[in-house]
Amino acid sequence: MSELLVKNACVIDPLRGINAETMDIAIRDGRIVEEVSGAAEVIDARGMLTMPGGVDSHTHICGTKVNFGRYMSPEDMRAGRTPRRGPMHATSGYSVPTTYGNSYRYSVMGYTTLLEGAMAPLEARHTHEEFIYTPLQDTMANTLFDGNWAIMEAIRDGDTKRVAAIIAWTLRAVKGFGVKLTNPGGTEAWQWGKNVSCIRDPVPYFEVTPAEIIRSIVEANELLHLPHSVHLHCNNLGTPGNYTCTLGSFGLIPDLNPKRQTLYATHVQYHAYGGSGWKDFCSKSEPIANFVNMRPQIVIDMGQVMFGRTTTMTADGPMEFNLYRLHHDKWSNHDVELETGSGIIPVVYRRKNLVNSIMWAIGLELALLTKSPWQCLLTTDNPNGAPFVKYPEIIALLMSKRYRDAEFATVHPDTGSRVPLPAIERELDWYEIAVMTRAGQAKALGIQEIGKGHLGPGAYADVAVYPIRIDDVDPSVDYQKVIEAFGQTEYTIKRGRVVARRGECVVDGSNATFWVKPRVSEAYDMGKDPDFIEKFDRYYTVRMRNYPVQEEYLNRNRCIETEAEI
Amino acid sequence: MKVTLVMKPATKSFIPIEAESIVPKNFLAGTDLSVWRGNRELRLDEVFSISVEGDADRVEDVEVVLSGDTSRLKRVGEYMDGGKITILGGIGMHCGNFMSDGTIEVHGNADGWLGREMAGGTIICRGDAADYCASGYRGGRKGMTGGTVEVFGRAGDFLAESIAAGTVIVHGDAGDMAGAEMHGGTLVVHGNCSRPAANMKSGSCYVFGTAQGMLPTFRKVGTIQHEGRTLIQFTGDIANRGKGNLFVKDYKYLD
Amino acid sequence: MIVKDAVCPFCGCLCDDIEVEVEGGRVVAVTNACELGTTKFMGEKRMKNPILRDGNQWKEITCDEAVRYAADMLLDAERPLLYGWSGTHGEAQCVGVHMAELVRGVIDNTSSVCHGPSILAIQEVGHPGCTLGVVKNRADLVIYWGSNPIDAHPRHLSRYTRYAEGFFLENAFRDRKVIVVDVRRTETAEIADEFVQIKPGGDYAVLSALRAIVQGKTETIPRTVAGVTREQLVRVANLCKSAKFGAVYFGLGLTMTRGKYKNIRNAIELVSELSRHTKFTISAMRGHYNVYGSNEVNTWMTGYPFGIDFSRGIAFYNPGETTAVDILARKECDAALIVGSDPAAHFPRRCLEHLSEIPVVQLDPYPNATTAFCNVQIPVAVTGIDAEGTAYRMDGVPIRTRKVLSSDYLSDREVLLQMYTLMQEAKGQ
Amino acid sequence: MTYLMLTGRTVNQGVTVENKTSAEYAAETSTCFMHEFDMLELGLDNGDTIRVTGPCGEVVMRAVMSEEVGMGTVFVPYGPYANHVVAADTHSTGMPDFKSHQVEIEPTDEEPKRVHELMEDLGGLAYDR
Repeated sequence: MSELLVKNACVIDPLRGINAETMDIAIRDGRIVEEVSGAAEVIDARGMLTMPGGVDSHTHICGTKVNFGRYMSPEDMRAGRTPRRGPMHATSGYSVPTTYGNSYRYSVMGYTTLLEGAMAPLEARHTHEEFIYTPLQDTMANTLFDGNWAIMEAIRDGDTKRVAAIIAWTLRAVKGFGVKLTNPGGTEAWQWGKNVSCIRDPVPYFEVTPAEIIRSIVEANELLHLPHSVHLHCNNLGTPGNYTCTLGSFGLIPDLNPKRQTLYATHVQYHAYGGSGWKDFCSKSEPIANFVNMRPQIVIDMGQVMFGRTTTMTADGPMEFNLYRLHHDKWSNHDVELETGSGIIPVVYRRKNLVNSIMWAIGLELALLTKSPWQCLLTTDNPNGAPFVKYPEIIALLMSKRYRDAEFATVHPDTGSRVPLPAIERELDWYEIAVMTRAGQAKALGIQEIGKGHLGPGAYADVAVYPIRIDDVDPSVDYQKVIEAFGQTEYTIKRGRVVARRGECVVDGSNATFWVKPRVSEAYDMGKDPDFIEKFDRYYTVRMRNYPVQEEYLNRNRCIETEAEI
Repeated sequence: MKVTLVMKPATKSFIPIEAESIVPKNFLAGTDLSVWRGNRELRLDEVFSISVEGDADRVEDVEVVLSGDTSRLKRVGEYMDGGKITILGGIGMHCGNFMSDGTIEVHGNADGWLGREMAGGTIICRGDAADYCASGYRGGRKGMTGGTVEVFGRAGDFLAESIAAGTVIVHGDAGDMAGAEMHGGTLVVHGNCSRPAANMKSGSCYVFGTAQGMLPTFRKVGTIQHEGRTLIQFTGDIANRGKGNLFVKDYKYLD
Repeated sequence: MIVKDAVCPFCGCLCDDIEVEVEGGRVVAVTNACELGTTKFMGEKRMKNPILRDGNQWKEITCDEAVRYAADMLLDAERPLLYGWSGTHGEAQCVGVHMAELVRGVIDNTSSVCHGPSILAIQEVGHPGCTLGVVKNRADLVIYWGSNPIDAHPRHLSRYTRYAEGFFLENAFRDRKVIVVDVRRTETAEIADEFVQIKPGGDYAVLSALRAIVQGKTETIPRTVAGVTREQLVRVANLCKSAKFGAVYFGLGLTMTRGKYKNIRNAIELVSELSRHTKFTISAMRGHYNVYGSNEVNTWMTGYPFGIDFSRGIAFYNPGETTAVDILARKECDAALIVGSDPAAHFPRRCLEHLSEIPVVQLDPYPNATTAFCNVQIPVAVTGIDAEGTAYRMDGVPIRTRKVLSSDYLSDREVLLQMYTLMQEAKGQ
Repeated sequence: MTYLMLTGRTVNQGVTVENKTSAEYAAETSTCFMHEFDMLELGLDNGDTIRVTGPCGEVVMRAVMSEEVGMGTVFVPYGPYANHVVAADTHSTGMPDFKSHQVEIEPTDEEPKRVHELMEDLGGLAYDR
């Protein structure tokens, strides 16, 4: 039995409605408990800001595409190299660090739970292998269904239950967590070098539209009672005027789940563009945020862009090719048979560039114009908008109008006429930041019930203690202190153990992977469906028996079983 | 101030020594520096006999002279920002990497990556320079961005790869793929070389000898007079939508 | 006993439809595999016990002694080289990386002498690729450039290209065109619809010419380029542009010839150019079993796919300097651990001369050419036969290999973990 | 006479590669495939032994006629024989010129060595003769 007591913590725990109360946190054997014995190890938090461990509900840290980003970028690897030191292994990389680099840097910032945003089912084993070497965070993987042949055929046949059955079989097989749609239909079209422009374009051959794919999979997701909602990367990312497509996609979504949203729309910054081309490119954050404000069934994340060098990577292959044609730097693409694809290019976001400046503003606007912090979560779509190490700066920008104005003065001079940002006075408070970086993310992922994202008794003892006393600091003025505090915890506690202390990781760690197993009736077990099996055998290049990810790839894991309605 | 470093005969002669600490600036604070042989850290005086004459307050007044068998000494002059390094013999890989100012003179031959990603200053090599002289780094877009490298002997393959600015002059022959991916700057080869300026985007490449294996994707423009020579002018590499200039005395396709 | 859906441990195709019949602890029959895979499954003549070179003879030692020897050798070295890795599974490769990091050595894999140049090219311009099934189901044009699958990847043609059925091809054999580009008229060239024979060393020029022609700049191109007529080049460019889905598979014909990675870079840039007109992909014909896996493992753990030097604690990468052939030829290492490869058969002689001068430990099931240079060899289970683990197919698809029989041999991972444990203890961790 | 030597994979090299002490592996990897006319010029019959001299050494192989190689080019399966003459220079890329080596070829009466003999010539000690 191991016990730990974090005393005199200034706790913000939004899922329990606790806002800056000084209290003690008792921990036994990795869980929060009511109280511990006198033998417990004691950490005196001395009034420091203490929150549940950070949760990132959309990041790219592990798997085929991320690793290819590393593989093709030795020039990125040169930045951020550290030697093996104590329990810490060597690390390399800035925008796409090694797995240890990701894990240590996230841990130092207080993050204990990460969702890999896009896993191709055929290559799931790779993601899980890298999870093992991401030791200081619990992990889960969104599984890509955007160009799944069997699902598109079922949709064409109008059989939503079959769609659900295929999702159930696949999630179980690949040990996935949630359902991800990246440019639905577009990734299949891209395997012919084509794309879909918005939700009403039919997918070549399959003759279903993105709208049909979204609708059907949203319904299937709820039939399966998955913890997380459908996680959507809308069509038409990154193009001027795409906000109408985004609003059209949002408009498809009914409110089907009382506990959480029905749609999680990711990196909406990239989908909130006005204008008819780059010349009149402008922000359309207002209509998007207004729409979200009226629709509790929708949660978005920012996809904030920060200036500097990074690497973009997404399953959205055609979008990456368009970016490549703009930048003409290196370009990688990886189409995955019968399922999806991905693309990668390095980019530099520059303050002197008008489009980049507008993008930077849009992300902030979405966070500031969305009334409820539970509906707009803080991300950069790491590393697409910026590496996650920029989160502290984003927090400070959201908390300080003064900081925003100071930064705004350095961006392209024409930005002001294209974005509403300068007129927005709102400054988020500590509680709202806690929602956007852990509580809201846990709720959106549907993992609060299994003990993530809060500090209630029974929860996982994942705690971040930041070296800042919120009564002493006015974030709108002392934004530099906010950046420093969120950049490096005093203590990061993961499953009851101190894993990071003032910038150093102190244990080797061992993560857990969360995955979902929906229980379906015999009739909907795709593993026994003759048509499914026959097509699998004919068109995949791996045998169906060799497809599922074995238990060996989950060293410590938690399977979330759901009772499906099929 | 003149710092003389005489390399002691080595026991494990084949393990290279990395000596990025040997830059003039560092000697302003003394000679208490270290170098690495493989994974072992050694004091500078374990590897060199050190003598210092005079003193200096500014890096411009520091000259470091290296002698002995320095042909396996790597990374000398890395990030050098002023002063002078004179190497009486040959020098190992990565001499003058990232250099921004000052002068390095190598009297013998230089091993690979001489002046890699150099941004300014001057490197003179009296002997031959091996592969990747004045080049970039793996995966990087920009190689050399400024300064001058002059080699009086021959140069190896991939000379001035990805050069973006600055000048590289080779008095002897150069190897294969000289000036590959060039997108700025000037490359001059007095002798022959093969497949010059492959995939070039911009910049100027001069070959006063014969361009062997001349690539088929350069468009002949005419002839020019250059420093008393008649050179044939090409533009390209059209495969890469390039608009660079390639001037050669003579050329031969692999037809 | 018959093991179904076993994974072939020979080449980068990782065919996973193999049936292996086992009787009395021996493989007696193999179905579906090519000749290369069948022979590998049925391999015999394993080394029985660890051996130690003692002057001019060999003596058998225990596994513990052998492991201790290896650990001490690596701990004592100033610049140990940990080389090979393609013949083993990812789980063992991970231990290898941790060992290299701990003793501050250089870790390199066999890609430095196969597709290392392809990786260098990808690092310059990226890689538009896809999984093998995408090609099988869609490609109406396949180009084998400097690769000879009939000899090196015998089932590539039947599983994915020439003879494979495809979802979007009505009659795959008729509707799919195959172009072969090579300096030799190989057997693969014989089954092509179009064979382009290039003069040795001419690939780069031909690729450049094709890029220009695809852009419509045919007039600049000389009448022949490296032995290929302009007419043929135009024909090939038109075939490419009119394809609905084109796939290039290139081999060591591009990586091992003059220009090395620049050839691949040019091929990738041709494909990127063609992507403006139609769908095109390009992929390397990875040869040695799990070589791609060792690139993947190295990349997520160190940031670089091969040739990683930890001498200074941090990972330094510079192929040509930190790669095995260069290090050995320049005598820049003072010990070598070889796992899952046979450098003595595949490296130039000068490298072997240095191997004979330094302590060498090898993990390999069989006596091989490198055995002659070993101070210690530890026989291990054959990955994919009596050991299981993860291997990455040439297109990046990770597959778990099946164990088809049991043996008393330890796996590479088990032996390496023992070494690593000793090394950690010695380092006080 | 000077030829361009290419090395590469063959099926026979592949099936014997895990059994390097076998006569079959030695036979396959010591085969030098040549154009008919080149063999005529050197007065070689199929299976005759030849001395191949490269930039860093020489080795005895057997000449075998092949329609796959052009005149002036010879092909040798990957292995210790070819590598006995291949130079270790990689042009600083990590990769030797396995497919672009100039070699001299002349007829000889000597027999090809066995693999372990080649290894012992370079300082190794054969384990399994």
